[in-house]
Amino acid sequence: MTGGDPGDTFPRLLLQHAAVRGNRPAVREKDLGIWQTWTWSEEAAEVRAMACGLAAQGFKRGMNLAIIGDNRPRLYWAFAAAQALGGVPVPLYQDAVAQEMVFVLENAEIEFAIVEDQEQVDKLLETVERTPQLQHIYYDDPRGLRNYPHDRLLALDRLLEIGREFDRANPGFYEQSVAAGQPDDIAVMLYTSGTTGKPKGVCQTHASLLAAARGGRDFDKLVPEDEVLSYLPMAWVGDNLFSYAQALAAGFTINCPESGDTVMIDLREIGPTYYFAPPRVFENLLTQVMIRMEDASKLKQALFHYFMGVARRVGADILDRKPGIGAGDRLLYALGNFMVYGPLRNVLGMSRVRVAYTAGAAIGPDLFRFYRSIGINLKQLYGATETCAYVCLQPDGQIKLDTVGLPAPGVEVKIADNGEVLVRSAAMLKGYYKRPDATAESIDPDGYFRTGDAGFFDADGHLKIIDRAKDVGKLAGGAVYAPNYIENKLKFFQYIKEAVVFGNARDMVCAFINIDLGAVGNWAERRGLAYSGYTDLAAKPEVYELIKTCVEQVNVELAADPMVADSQVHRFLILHKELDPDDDELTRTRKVRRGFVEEKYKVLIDALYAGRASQYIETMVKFEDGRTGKVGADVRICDAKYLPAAPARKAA
Amino acid sequence: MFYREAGQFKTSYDADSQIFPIRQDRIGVALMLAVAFVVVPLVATPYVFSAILIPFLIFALAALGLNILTGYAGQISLGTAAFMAVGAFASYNFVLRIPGIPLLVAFVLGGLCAAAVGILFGLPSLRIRGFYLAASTLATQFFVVWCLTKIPWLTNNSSSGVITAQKLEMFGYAFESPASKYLLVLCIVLVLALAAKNMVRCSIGRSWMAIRDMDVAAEVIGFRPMRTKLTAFAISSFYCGVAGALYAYAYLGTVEPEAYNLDLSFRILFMVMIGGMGSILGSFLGAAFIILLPIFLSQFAHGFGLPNSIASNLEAMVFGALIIFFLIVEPHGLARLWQIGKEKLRLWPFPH
Amino acid sequence: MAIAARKSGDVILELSNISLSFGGVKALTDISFDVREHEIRAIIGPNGAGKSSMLNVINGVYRPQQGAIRFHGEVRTDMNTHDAARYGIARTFQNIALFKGMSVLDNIMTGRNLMMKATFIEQAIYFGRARREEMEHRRRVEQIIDFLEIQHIRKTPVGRLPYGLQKRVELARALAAEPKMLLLDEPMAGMNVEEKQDMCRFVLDTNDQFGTTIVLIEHDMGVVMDISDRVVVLDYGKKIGDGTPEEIRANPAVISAYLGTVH
Amino acid sequence: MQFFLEVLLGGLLSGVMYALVALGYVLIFKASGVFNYAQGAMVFFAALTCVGFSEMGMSLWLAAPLTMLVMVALALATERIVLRPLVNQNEITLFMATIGLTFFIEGLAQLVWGSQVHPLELGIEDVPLQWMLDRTGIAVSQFDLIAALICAILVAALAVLFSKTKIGRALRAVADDHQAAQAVGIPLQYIWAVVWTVAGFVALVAGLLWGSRNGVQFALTFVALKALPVLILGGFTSVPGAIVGGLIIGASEKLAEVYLGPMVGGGIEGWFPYVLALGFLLVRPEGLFGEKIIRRV
Repeated sequence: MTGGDPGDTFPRLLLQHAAVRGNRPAVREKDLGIWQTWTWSEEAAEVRAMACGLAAQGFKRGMNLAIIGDNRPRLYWAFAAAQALGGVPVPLYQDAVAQEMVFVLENAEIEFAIVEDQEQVDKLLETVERTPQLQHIYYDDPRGLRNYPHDRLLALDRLLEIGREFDRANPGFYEQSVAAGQPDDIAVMLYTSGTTGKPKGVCQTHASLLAAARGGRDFDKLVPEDEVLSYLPMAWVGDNLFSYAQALAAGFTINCPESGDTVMIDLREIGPTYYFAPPRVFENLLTQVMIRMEDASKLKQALFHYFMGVARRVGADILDRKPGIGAGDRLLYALGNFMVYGPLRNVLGMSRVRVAYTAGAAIGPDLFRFYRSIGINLKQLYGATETCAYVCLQPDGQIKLDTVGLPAPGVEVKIADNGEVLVRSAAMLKGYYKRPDATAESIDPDGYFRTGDAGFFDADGHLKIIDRAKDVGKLAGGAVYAPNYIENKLKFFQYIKEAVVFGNARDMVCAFINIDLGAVGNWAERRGLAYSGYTDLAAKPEVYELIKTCVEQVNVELAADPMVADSQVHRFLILHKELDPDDDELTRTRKVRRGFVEEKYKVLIDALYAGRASQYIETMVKFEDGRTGKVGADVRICDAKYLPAAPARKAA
Repeated sequence: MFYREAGQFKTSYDADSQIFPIRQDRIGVALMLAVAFVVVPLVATPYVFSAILIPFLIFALAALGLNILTGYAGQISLGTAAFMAVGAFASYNFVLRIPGIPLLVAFVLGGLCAAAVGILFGLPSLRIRGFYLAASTLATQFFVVWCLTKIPWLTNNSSSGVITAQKLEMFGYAFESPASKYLLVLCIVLVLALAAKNMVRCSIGRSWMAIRDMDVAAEVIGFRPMRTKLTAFAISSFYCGVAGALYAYAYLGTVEPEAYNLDLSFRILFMVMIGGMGSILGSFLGAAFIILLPIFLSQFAHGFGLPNSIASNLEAMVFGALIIFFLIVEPHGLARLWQIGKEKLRLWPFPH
Repeated sequence: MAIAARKSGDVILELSNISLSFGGVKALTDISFDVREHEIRAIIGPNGAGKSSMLNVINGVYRPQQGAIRFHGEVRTDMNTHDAARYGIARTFQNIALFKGMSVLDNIMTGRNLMMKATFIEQAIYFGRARREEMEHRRRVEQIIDFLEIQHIRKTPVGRLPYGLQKRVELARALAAEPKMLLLDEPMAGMNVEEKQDMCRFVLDTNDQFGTTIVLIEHDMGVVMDISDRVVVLDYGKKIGDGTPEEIRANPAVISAYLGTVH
Repeated sequence: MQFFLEVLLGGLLSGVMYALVALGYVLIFKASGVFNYAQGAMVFFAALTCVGFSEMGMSLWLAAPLTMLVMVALALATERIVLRPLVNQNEITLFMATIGLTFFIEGLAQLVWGSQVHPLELGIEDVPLQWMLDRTGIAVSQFDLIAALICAILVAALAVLFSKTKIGRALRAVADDHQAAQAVGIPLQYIWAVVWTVAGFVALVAGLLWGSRNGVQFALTFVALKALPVLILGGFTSVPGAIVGGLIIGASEKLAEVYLGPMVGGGIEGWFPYVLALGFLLVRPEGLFGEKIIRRV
C-alpha cells in the first residue's frame, strides 16, 4: 500500500481492521429474526465493491454522496465507500420531508444518493425537477420498487455487482483511490439545522473526526470488544462519531436495530457496553420504570423503594469508588444490586454498559442520579457539530450533576468576556460548505470556535453550561443572569411544566410557573384535594406551597454557586392558564416565546416587581374550535425564601 | 431476578431455536443434570430410589407419551395403561422367545408393538373426535387387558397371568441395585424426553398442534390428518410401551395384566393434566406431583393416626379436588405456573 | 403505477359449469369462470351468494356435483384439500383459522410443511436434514415476516394478537407455502381503514413481487374495484356478472342485485 | 331358538337399564355440553348413600327420598363449585373436570360409608317369571322384568320431560346455544342444577336396581362404563339414540358373550360393546340418529 500513514483516513483504517481483526464482527443488524453479522473483512469487501460500483457509475473525487435512511450497515458502508473515492458523504435526516431535503440536495450539488427504501426514493423523486443534477439513486431495500420505471434508480445490490465487475476489470483502482486520500480531505459533511437561517454544511476532515474519535477512545478506554447500538439519526454528528468514527478508531462492533419501533427490544438483546442517548430517552425509560413499578405488589414496591433509597444514598459514590462508605452500606448495596439494580439494568438493556453518555440538552439531576445510583456509568459530554461533539467529557469518578466535565484531551476551552464558551482543538470543522462568511464569523482570529453557549468553569475546572450566549443578560447589580439555566432547574421538578423567569436589567429574579396538570393533579388527588380544572388547581394555596418548596430548593442550589447566586427567584406566581402554542405563547416545538409572554402578561410582571400580593388579569384564549374567549383570574403572588449569596464569591 | 438476558443475542437461527435459549436456563439445567447423575446416586437411600425416583421417572415417561397424544395432538386417550401393558408383555415375550436378545432391543421392540397397537386403536380417531374418541379408547384398555388375561401364550402360560420380568442385564452389566436401575431409567427417560422435545419443535410437532388447534385449516395447508394422528398415536404409544416395560422390569419385577388397569390410565392422565398439557416439562412436574402427593398424604394420615383405607379414600378425594382446582385456576397446569414464575423472574422487579 | 405495469398471463384455473348442493339446497348453480395467471380476481356478491362455497370448491374442501375444474390445463375436479395444497393453492379463511396454541413463527412455519422432507426419526434426533430444514425454512419464513411487517410479534402466541394482526399472520402462513394461487376469503373484513390500507398494500405487493395469482372475496367495493383486475359477481349461487371493474360497475344485473329492488 | 330368545330378552332387559344410565349422560350433555364422566360415580354414591341410610335403620321408603335430597345437594354443589367457574371453557376441560369429580365422589362415598360390600334388598325376588316360563318356555328373571319396567317408565317420563314441558323446552334452548338462551332470559345455572338433580335421580334408581343384584360395591361405578358404548352408538345428544342404543348394546353383549365368548375364552362383555359401537361408528360417524355435519370453513 502506498501513501500516507496507515490509519489516518477512514478507508485506510478499515483496511487495517480487515487485516488485523478480519474475523471479528464489525457490524450487526437485526434482520430476519437474528443478528446478521459482518466481519471486518466482509465489511471491507462490501465497501470496496460499493466504492468501485460508484466509480463505475461516474462518482469522482470531490463529489458529494447523499445518504438517507435508518441506521443500516450498507448505509454506513456508503460513508466509507464515498470516502475511499475521495468523495464526501452527506447524511440527511431520514424523517425530513422532501421539501426540506431539496435545500441540502441543491446546496451540496448532489448527483449521487444512496437511500434506504421506497419511502426515501419517493421523496427524492417528488422534487426531481428542482434537483436535475441528481441522476443516480441507489436503494438498499427493493421492496415496492420493482415497477418504478425510472432510469435514475438502481438497486444497491446491482451497484455492488457492477462494482465487483469494475474491480476485476480495474485491478489496483481501489488501492490507488484509498492511497490518494489525505487526512486533510473532507471526510463528511453534516448539515446543522441552525436556529436561524438556512442549514449550513459543516465540513469535517478525516483528521478532525479521528482526533475526536481517538480522543474519546483513549479517554474511555474503548476496545474492540465493545458493542454499541446505532439507533440515532445518521445525519447527527453524535452518531457519526460514536457509530462510525469511533468504531473505526477503536475497532468495536456496531449494531443496527431492526426498526425504529424495536429499538428498546434490540437494546435489551444486544446489551451494549458503550451507549449514548439524549436525556429524553433516559427520561422516558425512567418514567416507564416508575409506571411499571406502580402495578407491582406492595411487597415488591416496598423492596424497590427501600433499595432505591439505599442507592440514592451510596450508589453514586460506590460507582465513583469514593472512600468512606461503611461495610453495612456496601452490603446493603450489594443486596440491592442482586434484588433490584441488577434486574433493573437488565430489563433496561444496560447490564453491560461500561460507559454511557448523554448530551444535547440539560439532564435533570434526579434523572442523572438515578442511573448512576443503580450502577450505570452515565456521564455527560459537551460538544457541537462543528467540534465533532468533542469538547468536554466527564471523567470516570469525577461526575458532577450539573457540569459537563473537564475539557477533553487536546481541547482548549476558554470563556469569552461575554461568557461565551470558545473552543480550539484538532477536532474542528474545516469550514462551512460554500460559506466562507459564516466560517469567518464563527472562528475567531486565534482559531477559537464560538460555540454560542454561555458557561463558566467551577472551582474544580469543570465547565458548566448555563444558557445560549445571546439569552444571557445581567441583573441590575451586574451579576450574570441566565434565564434558561434557572428555568431548567425549575422544570426538573415533575410538578413544574413550564417556567419563565425575568430579571434582565432588573434588581431581582421573578418567575411565572405553569404547573404540570397530570403530576400536580395526581398529587392533589392523593391528598383529597378537589379541583375543577387547571385554573382552579393553580390557585390552590396548597399548590402554591408545593411550588414554593420547589422554588426554594432551586434557590438553595443557586446560592451554592457564586456565579449565579444572585439569580435566586425572589417572587413567583402560578399562571392561571397553561402557556399554549395556539395562543402564540410557545413555539410549535414548545419553546417559550419570551418577548411575547413578557408583553402579554405585562400586568403580572409589574405586579411581581411592585411587590403586590395578587393581581387581576384577563387574557384572551383561543379555544380548540377556533373561537376566542376571555379568561380572568386573580393571580396570587408568592414570595420565596432566598439565601444570602455565598461569601466565596471572590474565589470565582 | 437471576436472569441477565441483556447481551444474549442470537446471530444464527440455530442459536435462536435451541431448547434453552437463555444462558441462565442452560446453567440451571446443567446443574440439575449434575445433581441427578452425581449427587442423587451418592445420597439417596434404596427406599427413595425404588419408591420415589424410579416410579417418578417411569411415570414421567408414560405421561410424556400421553402428552404427545393428548397435549400436542389433541386426541384424548383413556387407554394409556393398555399401551404400557403391551410394551411390558411384548418385551417379556421377546426376551423369553428370542434367546440372547439385548434387553434394550427388547424394550424398543416392545415399544414398537405398543406403537402398532396404538395405530390400530388410533384408526377410529380418523372418523370420530372428542368424547367419542375418549370413550372408544376405553375399548383399548379393556380389550388389551382381556387379551393378556385370556391368551396364555402371552404370559407364558402362567396360570394367574402373572409374569416375572427377566433380570435387568445390559451391556454385560446386571442392573440390580436400586441406584443402578435408577441411572438406567434416568438415561432412557432423558434420551426419549430430548427426542420428544425435538419432535415437538420440528415439523411433526407443528403438524400435531395444527391438527389439535384447527383441523380444517391444517388440512388446507397440506397436513394429512390421517398421517398426523396416526404418528401421534404411534409415537405416543411407543413412549408408553417403553414406560410400561420399564415399569415391569425396573420397578415392579413381577407383574400381572391387571397392574395396567384403568386406574393407572387415569393416574397418567392426571399427571398430564396437573403437569400441563402440551408441555414436556409438565409431564415431569405432573409425575412428581402425583407420586409425591400420596406419600405426603399417607404421612399426614399417619400423623393423625388414620387407618390406611381412610387415607386412600382421602387421596382419591384430594386428587379429584386438585384436578378440578387446577382446571379452574390454571388449566395449563404446573408447567404454566412454572412458566409464569419464570416470566416474573425475567421481568423482575416489574410485574409485567 | 404498480397496477398499470401488471400484466395478466394465461388462464391457469378454469371452472366450468360448477354446481354444488348440500342435501338438496343449491349453493352454486352452473357457474363458469376462469382465472388468469398473475391477476387479481375478485368474487363479489351479497351475503349467501355462494362466494365462500366457490372458494371451497377451488381448493377441494367441497367437491362439486357437476362441472369441471381445470388447473394448469388438467382436470382437477376430484382433488381434495391436500391435493390443492400440493398443486400450489393456498388460502385464508373468513373466520381466522390460525393455530391458537402456537406462536406466530410456528404458525407460519406450518405453511411450509409440504416442503419439509425429514423423517420423524431425523426430527427426533434433530440432526442433519431435520435441523438443516428447520433453519432453511426459518429463513424463508423470516422473509415473509419481514415482508408483512410482523417482526415485533414473531414469538407471540397468536391467541394474544389483535384481530387485524391475526389476519396478517394468516396471510403469512398462506404465503409461506409459496403458492401459485392464493385464495383470500374476506381478507379485510372487520378491519379499520388503516388496517385495510395495509392489507391492500400487502395483497398488491404479494401479487407484484411474487407474481402470485390471487382470487379474493371482499365486501368492500372500494377495495375490490381498486385492486382487482377482473371481478365475478355471484347472486343466489348464480353468476350474474364477470368482467373488469369498469364493466361490473356498469352492469345492470349487478346493480340491481346490490340495490335489491331495482328491477 | 328358545335359548336364543331367552338370551335376547335378558339382554334387552339389561339394555333398558343401560339406556337409563345413558340417558343420565345425554341429559347433562345436552344441557351443559359436559360429558359427565362422574355419572358412574353418582350411581355408586347414590346407592351407597341409600344403603347407608337403611343400614342406619331407616326403611327404604325413607332412605330413598333422603338420598334424593343428598343427590340434590350434590347437584347444586357441583353446579356451583365445578361448572360455574368453568363456564365457557372447552368441552375437553369440562370432561376432565368430571373425571376429577368422579374421584372426589368415589372417595367421599367410601370415606363416609366404608368400602365393604353392602347387601341391598329391594324385596323383588330374582326368580324366573313363572307365567312366562309356562307359556313360552322362556326363562326371564322377574327382577329383570320389573327393573326394566321401572327403567322404561323412567325413560319415558324423561323423554316427556324433555320434549313437552316448559323446563324441557328451556333445556333444549340451552343445549342449542348457551349464550342465546341466556340472552332470552333462561337462567343457565338453574337449568344446570335441575339437570344434575335429574341425573342424580336417574343414578339413584340405577344404583338401587343394580346394587340389589350384586350388592352395593365399588364395581357399581363400572355400570357407567357400560353406558359409554351406548352413547357412542346412539350419540351424546339423542334421547332416542340412548334408548335404541341401550337395547342394541344390551342384547348384542349378551348374545356375544353366550355365542362368541366360549370360542375366545369368555369375559368379552367388557370390551365387545365398545368394539361393536366403534365398528358402527367407522361406518356411520354421525351415530344412529345424528345428522351429517357439514364442516364449514
